[in-house]
Amino acid sequence: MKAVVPEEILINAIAANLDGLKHVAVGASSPIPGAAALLARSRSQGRMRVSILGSEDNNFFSDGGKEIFDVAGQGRMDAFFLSGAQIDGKANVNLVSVGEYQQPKARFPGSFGSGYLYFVVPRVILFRLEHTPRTLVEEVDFISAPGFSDANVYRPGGPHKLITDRCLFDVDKKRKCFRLESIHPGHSVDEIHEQTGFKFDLPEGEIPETSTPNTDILSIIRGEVASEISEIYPAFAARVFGVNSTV
Amino acid sequence: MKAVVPEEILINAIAANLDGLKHVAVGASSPIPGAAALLARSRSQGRMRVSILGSEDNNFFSDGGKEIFDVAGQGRMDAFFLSGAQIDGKANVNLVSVGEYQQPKARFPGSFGSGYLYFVVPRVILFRLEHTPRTLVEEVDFISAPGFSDANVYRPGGPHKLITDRCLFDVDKKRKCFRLESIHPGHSVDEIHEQTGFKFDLPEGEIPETSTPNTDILSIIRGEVASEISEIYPAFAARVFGVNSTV
Amino acid sequence: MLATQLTIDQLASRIPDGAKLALPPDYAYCSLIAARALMRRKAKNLHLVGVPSLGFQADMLIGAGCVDIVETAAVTLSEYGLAPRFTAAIKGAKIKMMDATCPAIHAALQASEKGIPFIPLRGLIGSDILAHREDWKVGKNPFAENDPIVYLPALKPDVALIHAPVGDKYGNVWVGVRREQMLMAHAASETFVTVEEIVDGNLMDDLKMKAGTIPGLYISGITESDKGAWPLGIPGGYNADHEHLRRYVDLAQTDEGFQQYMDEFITEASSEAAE
Amino acid sequence: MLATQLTIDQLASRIPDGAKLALPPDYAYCSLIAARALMRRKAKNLHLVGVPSLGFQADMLIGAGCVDIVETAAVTLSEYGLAPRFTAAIKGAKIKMMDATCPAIHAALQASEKGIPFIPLRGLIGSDILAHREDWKVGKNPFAENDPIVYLPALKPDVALIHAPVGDKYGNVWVGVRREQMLMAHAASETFVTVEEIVDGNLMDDLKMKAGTIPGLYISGITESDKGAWPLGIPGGYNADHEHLRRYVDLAQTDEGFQQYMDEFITEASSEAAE
Repeated sequence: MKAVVPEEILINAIAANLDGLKHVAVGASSPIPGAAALLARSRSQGRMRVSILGSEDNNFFSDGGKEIFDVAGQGRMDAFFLSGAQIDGKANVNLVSVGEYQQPKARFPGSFGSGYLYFVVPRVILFRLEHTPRTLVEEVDFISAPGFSDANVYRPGGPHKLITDRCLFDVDKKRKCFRLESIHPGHSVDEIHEQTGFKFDLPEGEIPETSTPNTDILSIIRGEVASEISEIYPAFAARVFGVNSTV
Repeated sequence: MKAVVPEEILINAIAANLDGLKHVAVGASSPIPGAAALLARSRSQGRMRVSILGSEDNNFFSDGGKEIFDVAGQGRMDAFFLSGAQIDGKANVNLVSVGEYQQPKARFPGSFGSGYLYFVVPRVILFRLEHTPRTLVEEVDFISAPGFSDANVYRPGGPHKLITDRCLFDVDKKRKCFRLESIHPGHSVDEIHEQTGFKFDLPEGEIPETSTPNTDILSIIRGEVASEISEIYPAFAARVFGVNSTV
Repeated sequence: MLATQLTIDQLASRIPDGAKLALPPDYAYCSLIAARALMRRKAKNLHLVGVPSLGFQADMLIGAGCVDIVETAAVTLSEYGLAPRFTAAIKGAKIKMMDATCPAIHAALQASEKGIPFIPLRGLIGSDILAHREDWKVGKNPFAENDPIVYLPALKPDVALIHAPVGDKYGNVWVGVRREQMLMAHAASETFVTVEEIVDGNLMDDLKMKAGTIPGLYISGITESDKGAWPLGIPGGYNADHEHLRRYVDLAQTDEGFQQYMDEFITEASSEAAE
Repeated sequence: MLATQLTIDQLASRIPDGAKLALPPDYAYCSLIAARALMRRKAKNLHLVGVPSLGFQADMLIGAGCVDIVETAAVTLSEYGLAPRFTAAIKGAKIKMMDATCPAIHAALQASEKGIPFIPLRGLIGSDILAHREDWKVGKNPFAENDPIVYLPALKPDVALIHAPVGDKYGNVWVGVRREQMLMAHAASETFVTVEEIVDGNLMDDLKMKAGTIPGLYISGITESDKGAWPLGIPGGYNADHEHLRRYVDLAQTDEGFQQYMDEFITEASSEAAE
């Protein structure tokens, strides 16, 4: 069997956080979260729905752009993925700009639905492949969506995990901070300290390595999931799985 | 030419209050207002729309039951018709019940959209064929929609005329009451005083008779309008115009 | 993901006693077959919500003793006159009435659809509709001075019960322009639907059909029910059974007559019960 | 009632300088042909509203100097990267930015659609989106204790500009599931639309089509424009012209390059101008 690639470890780790859910939504341009959602769906015995936002073809909605947000507001969306140009130690997410807001040094597309979905979707999984002090910062320059809220603010949703190309963080909702959960194979805690701009907690005892998918899971990822994801993200599927889309 | 019938006088009198408008909406089961709207549309040179509410076939909406009310709220409905089991001298309309609300002596279907449309549609034409002290009362038992509002209440709409089988009343928005405008042929001011449960103002000078449609208008009513209305209200068209629906 | 297909009696058993049950008006798609199944199982204490009005379906459920509360802009049998069992129940103070106005029902359902706790609405101030609705409030428009406006709390039915011409095995249900039924499904916790026909394929694959289709996501259970709206009709399908409806209205003028109608068309083991 | 049919330049002339102009996202139906006509007539001081995001159309209008204010949840060219003229304008503080979040745009448009002066929305509290929106307020939920919630004022565009696969001579326009375009038409004071084809008959006569059709009531003017979305594509129709879009993004990295693109594809008398 071909060696496990880092993408497969991420897919496996994310899918473990989706099992048992009824509806997982994935933003556009998110092949790894998308593959993870498809993996979780594959083993849900027909009990999980996956929707892809911002895509004309891969969604099952019929009431216009508002429906996916209405669905989330109704409590019918269990998990969603959020990235950020910057993410800070209080799980704040910045999708807007670096520097002064009215005349920024860098400007990104914008907050999209984050300022809402982060509040109402129970499991928001933060996902950032570039794990550096530039992206994981002490304090974001602009809060598109805050990680935590005061007790009187309606907030059924919020951050559930933060996953990067180096490690997986758990979220401590009481202390309102991240705690290192596992380190991906080939990476070290020293490297993570060095590359993270914010302070984070460590687990008690030894820090586990992020699981490598077993052969059963690998065969689902490389078979069914790779095939399905290649219809949405052909370049990704070709690069990671060597699968060519039939579309 | 066949003699003018009372329905034709009503149709003519109502239509005179619709000329120049862009969108006139008619409730279900309203053949005379419907015919009046079609007459006004016929001479609008293609500038007026008429929609029939509560009818599957005769409306051009596509966003479900809410759309007609949204349209009114947007200011895109210029005139609407309202009836009442009771109408009082302050133009209050009752579509709900007579007697105690929780255990009434008489119960009618309910307020439908009146509690909203009366506030936002600029020309609401009150229409009640039974002109008696039982229907035109001093004070309604239940206000489905009030005739007038305090100055601070958002109220771009309200009563424009009250037309019955005996006469036409104008509305005095300052004095918040009705003023007799004209008496239909064959009726008298004494009869109207006797049959009206509320006090109303009289015009200065002689009280005019409600106009009889001229031959041009009559030919439109009996031709084009009769034909169109027969598709919606075949029994009405057959009785009044002797027209048989082709449907 | 496949839909849960139910028999009509299973469907009725999934609508619990005491449920806040949203129903469409007669001129939309009404599931009379499900209403009969609810009467057969002697459903109790229902809180009916008319979207925005109610008709034959509600009158029968009220007559059968299934209903405690009626929240609606109207109960009407249109050309058949006043709804006899509703009128009798109201005059006898047997049901609690919550009068509304059509756009208030739509708006309050939209609040649930959006997951917002309330929505403002123009109109209503000075009406006795508002005076009798203790659950509605008059508040301020925060963007203007001295501009009172009605605040409606979100209206969240426990169950929406609708009918439609076609569905598919994924629970997708085409309602076309009768989108108040889509709003009901979005707003309610659960939606049960009867359809004339469960067709092959996926309604969402046809872009024209998709525009008028409620996604299976919202549908808790679906029952294939040929002529499921009878004795009402369905727009674009079959006409109402006017003779039957006239007979119902005649019988339902009295308690005894309504009981006779029940015995003949509802209580007795019918072919429906065997489905 | 017949619709007002316009040439593309007439349509552009009906969108006044300074208008609050609502535009759909790139993945919906965008009227790039109308955007080019706006650039040709040197429209000024536009306030763009993305429903809920903006793309190539907005980037071009910004680059051409037509825009003062951008109100949107995002400006994105998706796989083509950052929007170059938008980014340059923002860094140079040439446009006023009003950042939003997608559901806030939809909800505020729904408020205009309903004729209500405001609508509440969950989320946003504690964000810098809210901190920078002086037109939004935090208020109370009148139905609960100590439950702050954001109040959004109704968002009423002066003009909605959309594209669609088909329209008819009555101004009815089919948008299918792209119902944010219907919301835009309901919410805006005026709506102008370009369609690939004006078909015979009335779209409202087909119950399947009617479910996805904006009624002519809302449409101020319509222009038949074959390939009117080009260089974008339309879902279910033709694909985006990827080579052209790539070339645009390359050129638009600099002022000079953008000017070259304008000279070649927009300013010069083109076959469009003769329509």
